[in-house]
Amino acid sequence: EGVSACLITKTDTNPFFVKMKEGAEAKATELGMTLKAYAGKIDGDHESQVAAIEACVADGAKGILLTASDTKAIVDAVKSARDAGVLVIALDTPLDPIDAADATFATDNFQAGLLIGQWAKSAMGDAAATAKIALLDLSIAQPSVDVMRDQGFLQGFGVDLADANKWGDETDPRIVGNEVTSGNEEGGLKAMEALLAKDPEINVVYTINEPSAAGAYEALKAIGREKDVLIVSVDGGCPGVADVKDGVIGATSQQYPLQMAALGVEAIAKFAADGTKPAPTEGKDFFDTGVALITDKPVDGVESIDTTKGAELCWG
Amino acid sequence: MASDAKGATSFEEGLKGASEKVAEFHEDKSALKRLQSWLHQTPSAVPMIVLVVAIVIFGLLSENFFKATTLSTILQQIAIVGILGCAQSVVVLTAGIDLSVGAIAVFSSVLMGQMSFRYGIPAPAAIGIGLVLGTAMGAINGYLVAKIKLPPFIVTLGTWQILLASNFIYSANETIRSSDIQEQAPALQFWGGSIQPGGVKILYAVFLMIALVAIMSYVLRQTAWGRHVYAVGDDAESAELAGVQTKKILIQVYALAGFFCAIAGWVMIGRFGSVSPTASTGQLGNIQSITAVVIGGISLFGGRGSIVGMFFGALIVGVFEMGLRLVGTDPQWTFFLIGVLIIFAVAVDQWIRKAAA
Amino acid sequence: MASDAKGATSFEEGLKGASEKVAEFHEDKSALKRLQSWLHQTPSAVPMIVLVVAIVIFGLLSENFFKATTLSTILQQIAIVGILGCAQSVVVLTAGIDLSVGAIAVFSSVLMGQMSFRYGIPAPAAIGIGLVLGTAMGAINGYLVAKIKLPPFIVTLGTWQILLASNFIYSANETIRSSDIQEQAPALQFWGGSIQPGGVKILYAVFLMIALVAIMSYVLRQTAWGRHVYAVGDDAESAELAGVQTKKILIQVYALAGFFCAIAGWVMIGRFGSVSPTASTGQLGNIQSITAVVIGGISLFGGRGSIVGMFFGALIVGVFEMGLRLVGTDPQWTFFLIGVLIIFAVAVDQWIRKAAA
Amino acid sequence: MTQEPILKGRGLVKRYGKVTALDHCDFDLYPGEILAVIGDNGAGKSSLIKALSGAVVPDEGEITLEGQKINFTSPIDARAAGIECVYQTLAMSPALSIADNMFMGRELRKPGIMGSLFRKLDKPAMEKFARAKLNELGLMTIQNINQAVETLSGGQRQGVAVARAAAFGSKVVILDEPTAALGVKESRRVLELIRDVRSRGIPIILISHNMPHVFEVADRIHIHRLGKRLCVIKPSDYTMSDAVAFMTGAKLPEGVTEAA
Amino acid sequence: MTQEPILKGRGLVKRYGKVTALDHCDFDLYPGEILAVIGDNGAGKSSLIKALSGAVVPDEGEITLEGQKINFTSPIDARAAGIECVYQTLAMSPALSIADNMFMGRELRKPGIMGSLFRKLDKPAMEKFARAKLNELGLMTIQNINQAVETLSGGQRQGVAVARAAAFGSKVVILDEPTAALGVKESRRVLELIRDVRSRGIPIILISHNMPHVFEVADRIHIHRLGKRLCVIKPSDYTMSDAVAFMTGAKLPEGVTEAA
Ligand SMILES: Nc1ncnc2c1ncn2[C@@H]1O[C@H](COP(=O)(O)OP(=O)(O)OP(=O)(O)O)[C@@H](O)[C@H]1O
Ligand SMILES: Nc1ncnc2c1ncn2[C@@H]1O[C@H](COP(=O)(O)OP(=O)(O)OP(=O)(O)O)[C@@H](O)[C@H]1O
Ligand SMILES: [Mg+2]
Ligand SMILES: [Mg+2]
Repeated sequence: EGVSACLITKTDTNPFFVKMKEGAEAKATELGMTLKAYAGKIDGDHESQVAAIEACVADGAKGILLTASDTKAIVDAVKSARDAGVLVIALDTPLDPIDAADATFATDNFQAGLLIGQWAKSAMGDAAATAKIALLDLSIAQPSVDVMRDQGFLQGFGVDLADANKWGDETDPRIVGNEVTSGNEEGGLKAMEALLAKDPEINVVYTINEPSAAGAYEALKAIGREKDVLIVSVDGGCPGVADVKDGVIGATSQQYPLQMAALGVEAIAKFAADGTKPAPTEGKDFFDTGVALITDKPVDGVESIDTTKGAELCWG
Repeated sequence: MASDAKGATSFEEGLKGASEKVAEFHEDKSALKRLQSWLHQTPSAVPMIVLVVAIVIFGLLSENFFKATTLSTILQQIAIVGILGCAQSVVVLTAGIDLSVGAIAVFSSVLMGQMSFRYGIPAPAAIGIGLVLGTAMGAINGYLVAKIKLPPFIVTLGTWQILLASNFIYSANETIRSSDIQEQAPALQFWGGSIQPGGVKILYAVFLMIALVAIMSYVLRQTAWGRHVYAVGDDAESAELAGVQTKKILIQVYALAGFFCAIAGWVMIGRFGSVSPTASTGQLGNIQSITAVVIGGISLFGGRGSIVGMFFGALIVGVFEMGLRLVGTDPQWTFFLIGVLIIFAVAVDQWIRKAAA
Repeated sequence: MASDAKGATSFEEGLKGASEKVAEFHEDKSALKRLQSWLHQTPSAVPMIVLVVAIVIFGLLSENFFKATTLSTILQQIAIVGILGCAQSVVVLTAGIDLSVGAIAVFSSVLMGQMSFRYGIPAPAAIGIGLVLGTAMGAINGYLVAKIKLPPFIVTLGTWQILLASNFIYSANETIRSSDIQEQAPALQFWGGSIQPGGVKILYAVFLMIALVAIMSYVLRQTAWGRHVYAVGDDAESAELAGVQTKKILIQVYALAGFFCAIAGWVMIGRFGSVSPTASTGQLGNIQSITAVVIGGISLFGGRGSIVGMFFGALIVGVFEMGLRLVGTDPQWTFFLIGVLIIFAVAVDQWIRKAAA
Repeated sequence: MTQEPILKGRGLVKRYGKVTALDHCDFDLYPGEILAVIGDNGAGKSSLIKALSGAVVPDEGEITLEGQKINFTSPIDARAAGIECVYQTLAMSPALSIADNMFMGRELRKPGIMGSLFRKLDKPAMEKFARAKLNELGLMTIQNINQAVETLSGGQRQGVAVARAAAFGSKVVILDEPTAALGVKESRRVLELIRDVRSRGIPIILISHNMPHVFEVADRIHIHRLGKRLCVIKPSDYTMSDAVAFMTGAKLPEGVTEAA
Repeated sequence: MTQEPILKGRGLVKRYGKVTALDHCDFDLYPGEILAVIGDNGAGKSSLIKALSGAVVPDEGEITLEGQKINFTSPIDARAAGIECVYQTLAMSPALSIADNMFMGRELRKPGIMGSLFRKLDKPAMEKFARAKLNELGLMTIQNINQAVETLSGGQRQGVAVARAAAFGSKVVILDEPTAALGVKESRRVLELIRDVRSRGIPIILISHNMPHVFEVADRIHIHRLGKRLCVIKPSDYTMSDAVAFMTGAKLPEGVTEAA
């Protein structure tokens, strides 16, 4: 009988997590394991995740791969799973404290934001000092990815963050406003329309992910300004990379969910076989699966890869 | 005839020469009274007053609000909710509720997209299939409500989950990109087209919404079918006793709602450019449309209210959202204030009605 | 007396010696008939039957299902929904609806947490403050519904948004860690404690939920206040004419609902260990509790149903969710199947009722 | 009475949980007659006519219309078969107007393309008709023909229901206590209306507690007691006192023994 | 009539949109009397008693109870002041049982700690009382005292409402067409009940379309026409024919000229 493992994602509608699940399933089949997948119902839903952890324990799973919706609140449930002898690996999002999980395979979301912020600043040159920035965030609940990407971007762009654990409290006059998008095209479009009504001169748009970037682009196109506005985003999904190639998005930070998932599944297999737990990357307290800036307009001082390379690495 | 019968009704002789005069009373003709009586007879005008007041206030608060482009943006932002609101209105008038409207809309748009992109069906045919399937989804709701007699809330809660899940499973969470649609199946984006009188862009979708509201308003007031919809919602048992085919009406109503949702799905493609299974309408379309319906003065207990009221309800929400965004900054505060304003709008509405009664 | 009066009622002489016998009919005493008549009089037993069938089926499908720990896990997973369901039940019985239950619960839990951590108030006092504030939030709903006569849907939609936004703003989106609470304010986690008879962990929260259901069941059936709640939901106007203080009852009902929500907020801290403003109960608590209420057979039109039915409704959903998780369906398929099962459960319920009528 | 009954019921049973509303009840209505049904409150009169008009489905027993066995499952079936009924609860949609209610299910459409293609209702025609029918009943106090039915007085509401049934006369007309809430003048008009309908050859079932009215218009009187037909009498053979005595159980009609 | 009226209305006006239900109407009820109110359907009788009992607030005019000006805003106020009313619509909660409805707002609690602390209702006592009251009215056909009111026959339902008002007798009892749906036997019992209540010294307002009943029990008759009091007569001074003629406008009483 094969080893049984669980994958618990934040939601299962975001393509990012869909791909993560596909990667994990592929690896599990390869290793002859059974994998059961669970997800929160909405962004920020940690209660369903607690229920999923409980179900996995009841079901006798050997290990759990978890992308936590609320990095602090989930800690108790993780602890009781670990007490029951289950290996818990945090994927994508580190828990708080990070050692609440047995191991962490993650991207640094702040870093992802930082890269696009730096890129946007350099790409604009002097105009950056008088830029008009629109920030398209995820939800008013401000889950940690949402905050880290947004604050990373602002840091990279050279904006004072005020409280780094919260978006929306910045006082920099260049910021036109924050709007929430739910991370999809519809939300991106509506949010962009509202911000444009507020100030039609916006020329930099940060977006939480590529679908919301595509929505924002439609709004800009509708008023004929799609050419003179810089849109940056995070994720690196295949449609997103194609959008970078087409000039819809200026630059995006690519993550590697398939790799995270595959590594996670392997670690569980190993743990089931001989009880060894995975080790973190040297010098960090987690295993960094890396993030890369993708753009066809590289700037000095910010490392990047082009869309051809990005398309090879993209995840969906 | 029995002996006591005669005496029993003899007092009715007093009826001879009974007055045939119809009561007539002095009618008050002051301007205020006339306004009151007009409001009393035209309840959909009440949300309109709230709307006008809101527009004026926001116009004073933000200089950007009173621009033609802002106003046209508001209209285009409510186009989808307005169409879903038409669907929701007919259902609510029958004392039902449809939680699945958003899911039907999103799933229909995905079906239209996948029909042309996955199977290469020409866009107009794909749209037709999408509309038919959307109608079918609505009809299933109707069947469960009318024939199996399940509560509409539960039926549509169930189909909401079912359709949304089907939507994600069927689409494999894949978005069809705007540029691809533009190249290969531009008919899908039809409603995103616009006319631009004096540089102000007005989407076809906006005209469609207004046309649907007008048509449904006519159908509900001026046709037998419309009166039957009201009768079913008012008191289904009485309607049945009075000879209304309540089951048939219910199935038709839910099917029609499904059809409108499918249209909304088509409009979504035009409006957003792309076809996305994760569109928030799938999750929030029901609450948004119910909000428009209730602010517009349609009773959730059925049988009372007008679809024109729903239209103003949707507009009120649209104006508040846009106005608050222009005035304020933080989305959390915007969210807070929208809550306050919704309650306030309905309170004012109630107050005017009371004053008019 | 007028001359024609006598003849008019003379036929009433026939009344002399009218039978005083009370009609009695043969009663069928077969076992089936008796089961039917029992079901007819105990409608809350119907969801119970559905529940038992569901448990048996999942027991056959998954070997892990029939373990004591699995069953106790299900109970602990529905504890919060069950308590919110008590709140929702009383509101729905008055023909209202409370969309703000989840928001009140989350905000109350945040208030309790912040009272002790931000202002250093001792935990028991902080809990007390949270309970009072939660009750006050409910009372505001009640005031708007009863006094300003706004539709409950709109009022609670508004307060839902307002409270959720307040919750995020006030808490600055910060989660309070479990370990901190354990050290500094363990009273907050009280309901997370458990007894472990034979190694099976049963949370205090589960007992609390059962106790609340039992108390409310008693109150609704056996006290005058409970009968008034039903009367208000059945026909508010008649109840008013018959001498029920409908406004007072409505305000009390919403305030009580707020109180239960605040309790649910406290229980959430025990259950999850931490205090998290982003808890999805804030967003989903209303739909979940309404689902439990409706599956449990309480009519959304008010005045009909029992709170015990709600408890079984919550259990049915809990069993389905856990069962499907154990069977290992993919999350989207789980949503899909839960949708199907919800409809199916209510259809079976309806069918049994019909057979029993 | 060599004629066949137009509407016949045999052994009808209807139980509601513990309550037995109809207990093997028989029923006959002959062509062209006015049949009154009298009985104590709760005797099962309304249940009987509901069974005959398809509003409830009896648990046992059979109903024949013109010799054909029928199985109505809804009042619409009964209506289609020509049975028009005023229920005790009136069956009105409270929020709709008088005209809407009168024409429910048989609305008039505008002539020409507006009616045939756009299916537009002919509201003025319907309102005119409604007003005329109400005036016929002497309900002159209705001030606004567009009033919602829920805002009418108790008697006005009943008048609208009676006018509806009489106006759309068909094979059988059933009236369940049509004058209960009506005034002296309006009741008189209803009795005239009933005679009118019969003169059109349509038989009528009239349920009423008003003995003088019953004895004045009925051809035969069906006395209902404890869920069954106790007997049928002719008003010319008995006095009102007798009828009252039979229906309340003070006396037994000849040849009938009451079951235990 | 040198006594002061116990309940007095002056210049009462109530408008509903276009409809004027009460048009400067006056009203007097004297201690210990049975006052009948008669009038055409829609004349405004129900509106009048609703205004007197706080169920609607009149637009103009004033009401005094025992000489004190009163301003009822809800029927609960009226009840607290001792006015008990059976409305034409009966004001019952359909899904609740007979006993629940009869005791609505004045429930009996168990004796001892169960009642005082746990506020437990004394259901057996309430059911027993309800059954006794219904038997008094001759409503013997009620088979199940726990039946929901919505499952009762029309007459049974009315009986419950009347029993409720009479049982909790207070300063004034108002009955709006209490016998409309009742059978012969049950109506007779209600008339007896009315006399009973009066003999307890409580004055009664009785609205009815049944002239024989009115003339049998009433001390004075208030004739209502087109939203106003047309006149007040004594049953011993006029015949029923006269009363009918007055209320339908066939004749005018002496000394009264009808307004245009
Ligand atoms: N839906 C129902 N559920 C339970 N019992 C019912 C239902 N409908 C009627 N009954 C009972 O059946 C019996 C007969 O009722 P029905 O309405 O036929 O009486 P009726 O002869 O019309 O009386 P009335 O003259 O008062 O109208 C009554 O005892 C009543 O309580
Ligand atoms: N809520 C309302 N809205 C509009 N009109 C109303 C309302 N209530 C009553 N009316 C109208 O007021 C008038 C008087 O009604 P009311 O019920 O007082 O008559 P009534 O004398 O009791 O008649 P009945 O003998 O038929 O019961 C009627 O013309 C009625 O249509
Ligand atoms: Mg009856
Ligand atoms: Mg009246």
